[in-house]
Amino acid sequence: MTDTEPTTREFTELDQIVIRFAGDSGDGMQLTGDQLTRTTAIMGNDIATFPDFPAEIRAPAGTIPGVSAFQLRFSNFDIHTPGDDPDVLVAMNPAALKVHVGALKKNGVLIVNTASFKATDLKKAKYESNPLEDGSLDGYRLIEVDLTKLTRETLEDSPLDTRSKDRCKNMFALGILYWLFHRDMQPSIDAIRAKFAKKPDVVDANLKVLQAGYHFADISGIFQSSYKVAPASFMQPGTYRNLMGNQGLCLGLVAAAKQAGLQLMLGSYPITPASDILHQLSTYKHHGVVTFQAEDEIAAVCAAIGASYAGNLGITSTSGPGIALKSEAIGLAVMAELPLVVIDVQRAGPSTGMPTKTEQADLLQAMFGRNGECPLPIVCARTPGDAFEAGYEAVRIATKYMVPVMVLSDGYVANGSEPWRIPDEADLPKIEVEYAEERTDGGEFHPYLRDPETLARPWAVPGTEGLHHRIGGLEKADVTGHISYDPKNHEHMVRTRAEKVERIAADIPAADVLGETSGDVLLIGWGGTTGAITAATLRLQKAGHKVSAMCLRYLNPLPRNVETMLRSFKTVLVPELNCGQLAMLLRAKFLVDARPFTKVQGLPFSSQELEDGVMEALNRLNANGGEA
Amino acid sequence: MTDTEPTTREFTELDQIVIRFAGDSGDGMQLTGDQLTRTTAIMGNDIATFPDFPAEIRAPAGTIPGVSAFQLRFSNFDIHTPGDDPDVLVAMNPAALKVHVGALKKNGVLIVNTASFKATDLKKAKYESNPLEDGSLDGYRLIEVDLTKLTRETLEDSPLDTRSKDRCKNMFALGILYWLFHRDMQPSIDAIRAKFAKKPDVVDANLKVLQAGYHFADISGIFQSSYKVAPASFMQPGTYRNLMGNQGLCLGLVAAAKQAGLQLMLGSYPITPASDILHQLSTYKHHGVVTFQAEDEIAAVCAAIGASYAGNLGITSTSGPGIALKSEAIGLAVMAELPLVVIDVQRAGPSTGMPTKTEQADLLQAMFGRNGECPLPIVCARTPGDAFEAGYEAVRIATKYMVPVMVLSDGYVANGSEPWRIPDEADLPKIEVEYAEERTDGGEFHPYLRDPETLARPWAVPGTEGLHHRIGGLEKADVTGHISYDPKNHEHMVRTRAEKVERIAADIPAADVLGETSGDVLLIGWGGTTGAITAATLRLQKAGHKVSAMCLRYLNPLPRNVETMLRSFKTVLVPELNCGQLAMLLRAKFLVDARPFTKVQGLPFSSQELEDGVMEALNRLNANGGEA
Amino acid sequence: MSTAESPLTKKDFKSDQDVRWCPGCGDYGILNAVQTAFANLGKNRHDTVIISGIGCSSRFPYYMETFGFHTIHGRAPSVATGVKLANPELDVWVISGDGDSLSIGGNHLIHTLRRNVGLKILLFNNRIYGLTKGQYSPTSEKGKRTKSTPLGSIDQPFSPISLALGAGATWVGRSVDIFAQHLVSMIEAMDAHQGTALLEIYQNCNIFNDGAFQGFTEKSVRDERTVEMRAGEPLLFGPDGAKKAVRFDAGMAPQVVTVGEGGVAEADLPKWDPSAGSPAAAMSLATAPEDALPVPIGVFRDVQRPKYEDETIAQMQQAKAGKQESLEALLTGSETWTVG
Amino acid sequence: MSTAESPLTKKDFKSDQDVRWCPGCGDYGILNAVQTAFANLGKNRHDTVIISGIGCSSRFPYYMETFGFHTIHGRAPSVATGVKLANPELDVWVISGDGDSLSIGGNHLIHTLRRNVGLKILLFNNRIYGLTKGQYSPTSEKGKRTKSTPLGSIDQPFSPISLALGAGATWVGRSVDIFAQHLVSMIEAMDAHQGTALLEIYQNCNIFNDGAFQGFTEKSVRDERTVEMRAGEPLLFGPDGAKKAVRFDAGMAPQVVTVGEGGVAEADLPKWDPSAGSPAAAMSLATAPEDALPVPIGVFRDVQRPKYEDETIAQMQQAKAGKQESLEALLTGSETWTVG
Ligand SMILES: Cc1ncc(C[n+]2csc(CCOP(=O)(O)OP(=O)(O)O)c2C)c(N)n1
Ligand SMILES: Cc1ncc(C[n+]2csc(CCOP(=O)(O)OP(=O)(O)O)c2C)c(N)n1
Ligand code: SF4
Ligand code: SF4
Ligand SMILES: [Mg+2]
Ligand SMILES: [Mg+2]
Repeated sequence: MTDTEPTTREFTELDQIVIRFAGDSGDGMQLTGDQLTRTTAIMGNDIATFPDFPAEIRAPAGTIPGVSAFQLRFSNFDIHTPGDDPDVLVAMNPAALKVHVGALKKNGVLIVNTASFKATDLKKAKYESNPLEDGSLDGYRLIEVDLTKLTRETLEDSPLDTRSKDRCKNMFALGILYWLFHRDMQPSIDAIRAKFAKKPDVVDANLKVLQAGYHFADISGIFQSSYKVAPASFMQPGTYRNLMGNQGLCLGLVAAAKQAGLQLMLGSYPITPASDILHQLSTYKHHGVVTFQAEDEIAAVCAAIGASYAGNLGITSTSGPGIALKSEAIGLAVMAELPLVVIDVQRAGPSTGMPTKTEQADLLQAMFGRNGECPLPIVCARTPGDAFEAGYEAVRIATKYMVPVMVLSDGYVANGSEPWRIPDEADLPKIEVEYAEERTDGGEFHPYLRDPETLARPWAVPGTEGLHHRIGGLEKADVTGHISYDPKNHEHMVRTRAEKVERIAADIPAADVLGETSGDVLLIGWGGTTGAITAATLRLQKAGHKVSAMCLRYLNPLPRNVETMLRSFKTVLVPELNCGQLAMLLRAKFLVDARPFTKVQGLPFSSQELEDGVMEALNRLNANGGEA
Repeated sequence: MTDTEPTTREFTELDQIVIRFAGDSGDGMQLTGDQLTRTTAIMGNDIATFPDFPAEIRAPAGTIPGVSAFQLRFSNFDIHTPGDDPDVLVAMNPAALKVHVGALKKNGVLIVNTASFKATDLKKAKYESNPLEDGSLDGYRLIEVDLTKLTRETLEDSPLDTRSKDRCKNMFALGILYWLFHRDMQPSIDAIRAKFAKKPDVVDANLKVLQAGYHFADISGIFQSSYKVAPASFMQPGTYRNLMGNQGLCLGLVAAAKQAGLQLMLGSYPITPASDILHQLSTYKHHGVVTFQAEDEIAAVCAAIGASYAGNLGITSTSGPGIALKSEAIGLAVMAELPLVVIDVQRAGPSTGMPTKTEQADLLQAMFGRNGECPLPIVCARTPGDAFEAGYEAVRIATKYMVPVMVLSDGYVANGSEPWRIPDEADLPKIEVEYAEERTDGGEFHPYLRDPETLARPWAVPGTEGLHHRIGGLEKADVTGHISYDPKNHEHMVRTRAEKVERIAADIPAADVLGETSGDVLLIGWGGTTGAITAATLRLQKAGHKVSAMCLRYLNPLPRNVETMLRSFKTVLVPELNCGQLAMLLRAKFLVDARPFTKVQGLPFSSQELEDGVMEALNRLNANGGEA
Repeated sequence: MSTAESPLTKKDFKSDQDVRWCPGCGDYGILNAVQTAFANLGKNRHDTVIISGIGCSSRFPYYMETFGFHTIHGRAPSVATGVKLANPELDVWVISGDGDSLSIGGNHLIHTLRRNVGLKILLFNNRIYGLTKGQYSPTSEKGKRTKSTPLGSIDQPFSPISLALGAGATWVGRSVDIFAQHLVSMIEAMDAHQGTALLEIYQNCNIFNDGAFQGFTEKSVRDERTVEMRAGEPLLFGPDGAKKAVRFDAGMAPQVVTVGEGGVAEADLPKWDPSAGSPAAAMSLATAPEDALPVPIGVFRDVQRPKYEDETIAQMQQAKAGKQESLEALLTGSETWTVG
Repeated sequence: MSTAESPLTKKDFKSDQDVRWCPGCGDYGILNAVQTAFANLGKNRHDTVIISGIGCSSRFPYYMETFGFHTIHGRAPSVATGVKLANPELDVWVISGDGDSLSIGGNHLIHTLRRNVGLKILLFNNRIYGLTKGQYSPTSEKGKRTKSTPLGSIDQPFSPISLALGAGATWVGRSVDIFAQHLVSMIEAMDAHQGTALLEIYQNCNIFNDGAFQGFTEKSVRDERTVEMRAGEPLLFGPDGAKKAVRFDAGMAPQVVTVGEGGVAEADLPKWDPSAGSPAAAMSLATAPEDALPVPIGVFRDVQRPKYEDETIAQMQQAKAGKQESLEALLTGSETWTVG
């Protein structure tokens, strides 16, 4: 605890709080949110975050398109989403206010920086009148603070120039919140010290302003009460850290590679929201990770294929447009039967779409976006922490079955964060990789002689004596691997490649079921909607409805319990951030009337939207006398 | 008639004949087949051909992988496939014999070139003993001719070198067949004269050998009888030509562009089996066709998009691997809502696969192989002649709805041929294209203001005063076309782009139904399997079975009568040269148990295979007391 | 190309869209220069088409009151080639970044250059990926630490100029975002060229690669550290009066000499010839080490070759002149038969 | 690289697969030269990896008794780069055609060259697309009539050498399929190079582009029409005794002179220096018109730069030396808290 902890303070005890910061791209909202998140995580609350980036290009300061936001929800119980509507909104300028005030809960706390409510500011946000004065904010607990002025005053003696000083104003707001929610400032203080280690003036300024904000809140009496949220008690014992999705994926990949004894080689080309995977893995060189920023996505995946061919674990990461470009080469990996992990951090499409927004519309591309019959296993990341396991599993499957594996993540999972119980190294599943052994008998080596159980071919790495052989993208005879145009062999190989993928179904767990295994409504989803589906289902169950949920991590092949579950509910709803892609697969495969429940807005579901959807389905059921 | 017509000749009258030529890639089998086809077409028979190319690289002479074959079926009645098993097989060497003799009908005529049955030749074909001597050909009417020797003798006085002389031996075989089947030699004589116009020695040699073959057959008495097939009588009155699939597609595109008053611009990159589209269109410069051989598939489709943007009809042609590469750019065309025709002449995949073999495994790639929700209309070519209409329709839809249209053809349709009734220009459907008009009022132009009926946006061509505007791959606000990250707008635009494609269903004909509109078994197929499905269905109907067929030209959206038909049969079988792609779409959309009936061998269905499949289904039905 | 009623001013080329680059970004200066040059050149709005790929720079078309197409990453030259082939009359400009045109789009760029399509390409070289927030690019210097190279880049950068020369470019130039007048003059010069003209523009990304070019573009060092190539003139440079010059040694490498020293007379200096028979001298300048020699700006190469679109059209005209064929005749082909 | 017990012979590098090129194809000679050179160089089979794209030439790996990967069209350099990054010890050769590496694969080629990955690239240039049966390629001469250019090509061809120089290649050479000895010597020379070595091999496609190089490779004209570049020697050529030479004029363009005529003494001729500071002279030769000057064969350029894979590994080693971290520590990160 720091010296800023006041001796006494009125407080209200709460179960949870949802805070949203909104400001200009340049206002440091993501950074501020990140600080509060770390602190809160370390204090033992359950957390969930949702950073909402503006378009990837800078908008003019103060305008609507330039608004950047960050939402944090923390609690003393198990939460699954960053919450729908915030209790507290910090609006750094009129544009931020305009975009976000609609979401603020009735009677919620609204902190605004009055310094940026001048006429020109209002005009940039296209406000006709000043909302601070026209009564339009009457339903909220409005706290007006001139952050800019207070910050400048605090930094009167600082050697920084005015622009740099003004940049510290987000720290003032943070200080206020730290007081308001009884947060420990030490982690942030440490973080700021580390971050600006080479610029002591900046460190000083930030810390001064942070503490000034804290004292201001303490002394000014602008708040009637402060709030406390006790640490979460439900959490499994263990050591926790805060984890973002892209980070989780990277750790999963590295952990799996280490367990398998493989060098990891990433071939990648930057693209939002996948770039952080490249960034992160490039800081792991000391773990024997090789990263290669290629000239384009095609070179990136091809280099990864080359690395896998040479005995590394080849990985390639991108977003939807990059997958489109890589699809021909992925076909080569399917044909060559090489292990490969292909990561698609989905964003809103089609085409360039809305690069900073989330979506789940690449599932069918992942399934079918290649020429010919070209099946591959698909896993997805459901939450930031689950991304670790998705990455880990992808490596396990790719190396065991000698097959490229697609990992679907999305912008929401990738940039969101949650507390993650650090696994014990010993608890990580074993991954046993064996290269084909050298042979000196001079006999012909058979690169397509398969393991009878997995149908995997041997991983015959160049440099191994006696294993020289030729492979490629032409159809090849089974066993020998020679080029073959034989009709029956082609049919055999096409079916064998499909069968190899199908057999993985026996090697993955049944999908987790939330609730009873039969009932009125089954919600079946995948990937980033898991949090919202879980939250909605729990609430509906509490309200006594016969609703269960199943959130898939394995999309191809599907877990073995999917079919029974689909047939055990009167209505099956498939919530997806697309036009109904998983629903289509389920309908085709099982001839079950799985109904798409979709949203395509570049935004995650709120759990309320899902609850409403289920209630509608229940009402329909009731109206029909219990029949779907 | 030429002077070679003998005065009297024994003959047998037949309804149809199936002839297969097989030889080394260098033996000119495709050329020989082509000559016989043209002649036969001109003589008024119905015809269907199936060229079966070897792997696209030259195999060593005389080996199995180097065998090239060509099948021609001609008849006096309406035929739909090149036939399953040939009546006559011409085998130029042991390898050709080995590969094809199995298909020859019992008691069929087998003509072999004895010159190439030396010990070394047999070894290359991996024959243990000489089939001409070991009795293994006893079930056939074996005709042994030393084509090489006879050809050399014929050309004793020719100034050509021996290699060039030997190349003429296929003409000797052709001459024999011309006698055997009472074909007129004049068209071939003319064709040879035209083809080698600049090499009079070659013309002389070829014609001499052709006639020598004819006389040899006439005089040698190697045949007990000759055969006559009367001209087809069922054919609709009109002027006919022989048409190959790639050619038909090109003519359809050019005809449509001319009807629409548009310049056609093809951006393409060579790839088997689509290259001939590039070749053919590049000979149409005098029709105002621009062809651009780009550095790769991506540049090819992008140039076509640029051309469409500038007011041309942009077209791009490729095969499956090229579609994979183009998928990102096709997404741009969907987003920019520009007309474009994308042609996929499918070949056996995945990856490089078997480039010279046919397959239908790109349907799902065409539907879903792009990032995000990115729907587009799909039409397919069912027969060589139908390719004309597929091309024509693609242009009509693309320009009317401002949307990229995918045309699926395949190697079988592309290289096959059939008689085609030349349409009257006046009978071609009108295609009315209007560019947005110039405006001088200085007002803002709205590039996404839609036609209320088609939902098409205006085609606003650069160079038109007052229409300057900006478009691109980012999500855009409806009407204005400005960049928009608004969640509701995104949902609206995603749904609108889908709706635009859906509305086309009202603008295409109901699918043709072959047979009754209800019954026991419905065969529903698409593209190149149409011939085999039609033939099998007609035979089954003749045999009294309640079988109907529906062969789709429009795959997205589906014609309006598909659903009713699916629901009106006890069993629905979906024959496809893939693992069940159309079946998947039908199942998902209609929740009907449409059963895949698939073959993935790089070969078309024989109608017998389909008949067998249907009979099995019918037997199952009967066993179940008439219930599916 | 039809002409507008009254000549347009620079302002007439500004669109109503808010310009969304970071304050201080070099892109503003380039936008300004283009608008100025377009007004100077008497262009109109409806015949002008600006085509870009993806990147900060590639947002350019939105800010120009002309036709604009913001395409996909790296493919602008291909789309633009299609536009030119469809309508050679249009005045087509391509806007691209160092990542867009040299990384993912490198192939399209070099093929466009060899074909000599009548496109004007502005390559905004900030030696960084701006839009994706700061990874190194194919022009980033070795050792550069970026988000994707935390231990420093190990890639040898391209010289866009040398690459273009190697591809057979007919017009290649270089300018700098803050050399406003020079930049406008280069844009005007490339406009006059028949065929592909590639202008590399050093552009400061003050967020992710601030000061990348400051070592030779800052006022105080500019005269000492840059040399302007002017056709027919020796390669003189140096702050007022200090008559330094670049010439070539026996190995064809550039070297700096001082006029009047060591027997170097101005008259003996080679005159710069961007239209020389061989691109060797341009290549020599393009590959000179940036830190050891003054950085050349101006026109490296300017030679004549037929434009691709002209040859396309000429071939079509010739074909049309050689063969008139009705649609009916085309559909009919050469061998037919009649039934009924 | 481990060494084989006994040195392998040329025959040991022949695989048991039937060679499937057209009889008379230039590819046979190249296959032969590679097998000869590999035996001469004492290579073994299991450390040797041959990676190709798609084309007639790209079937090459099947005929070599080594590791081989026949990848997809244009991408062989990228796959090969991955192999090298995964295991720098492997001896990696890339086989490609003019279409494969200059058309669809142009970008990967130039990026590989600039990075200087330790790959040996054999570019079979037959100035045509062989496998797809005869369309023009990026090296086909203007005016060429092919299946896709029935009225003649209008594209200016690339010089692969000049393109490579523009991309910053460290070793660039040229040989001819039928110059057996020269070809073997070039393959041996490039093997010794540290970094990317690109050898352009003129290869006759006797089916679709027969005689493409006959104008300067046929025995009768060979001496008159080619000039061999030898390091440290003047560029002499000409049939026995006719001492002609290539030197450079004031504009750096190559010109032909006769030694002893017009005051040209052999001693005054410039000595060829493939390792010169500037690539300008190599560029000058690479862009000289083929019909007006003798065609240069041999090594255009040979300079030293660190290999990409070495730098990658060095960086990794340095990182490892600088920071040891257990997997547990990595997973744990810097900020944790404990529950329970
Ligand atoms: C296919 C594809 N890959 C990657 C991206 C992500 N991306 C957008 S712009 C860019 C590079 C930008 O760098 P540059 O071209 O130098 O432009 P700048 O932003 O620096 O102006 C990248 C990698 C994309 N949009 N599309
Ligand atoms: C993605 C893709 N596009 C096109 C092709 C078709 N294709 C195969 S090889 C080739 C060009 C061959 O020319 P080149 O590289 O010069 O090799 P060559 O056959 O002349 O040796 C083409 C266009 C393909 N296989 N894959
Ligand atoms: S990131 Fe750099 S290049 Fe992009 S707008 Fe900002 S300053 Fe300009
Ligand atoms: S087509 Fe040409 S390059 Fe290909 S194998 Fe035949 S001769 Fe050689
Ligand atoms: Mg850049
Ligand atoms: Mg070639």
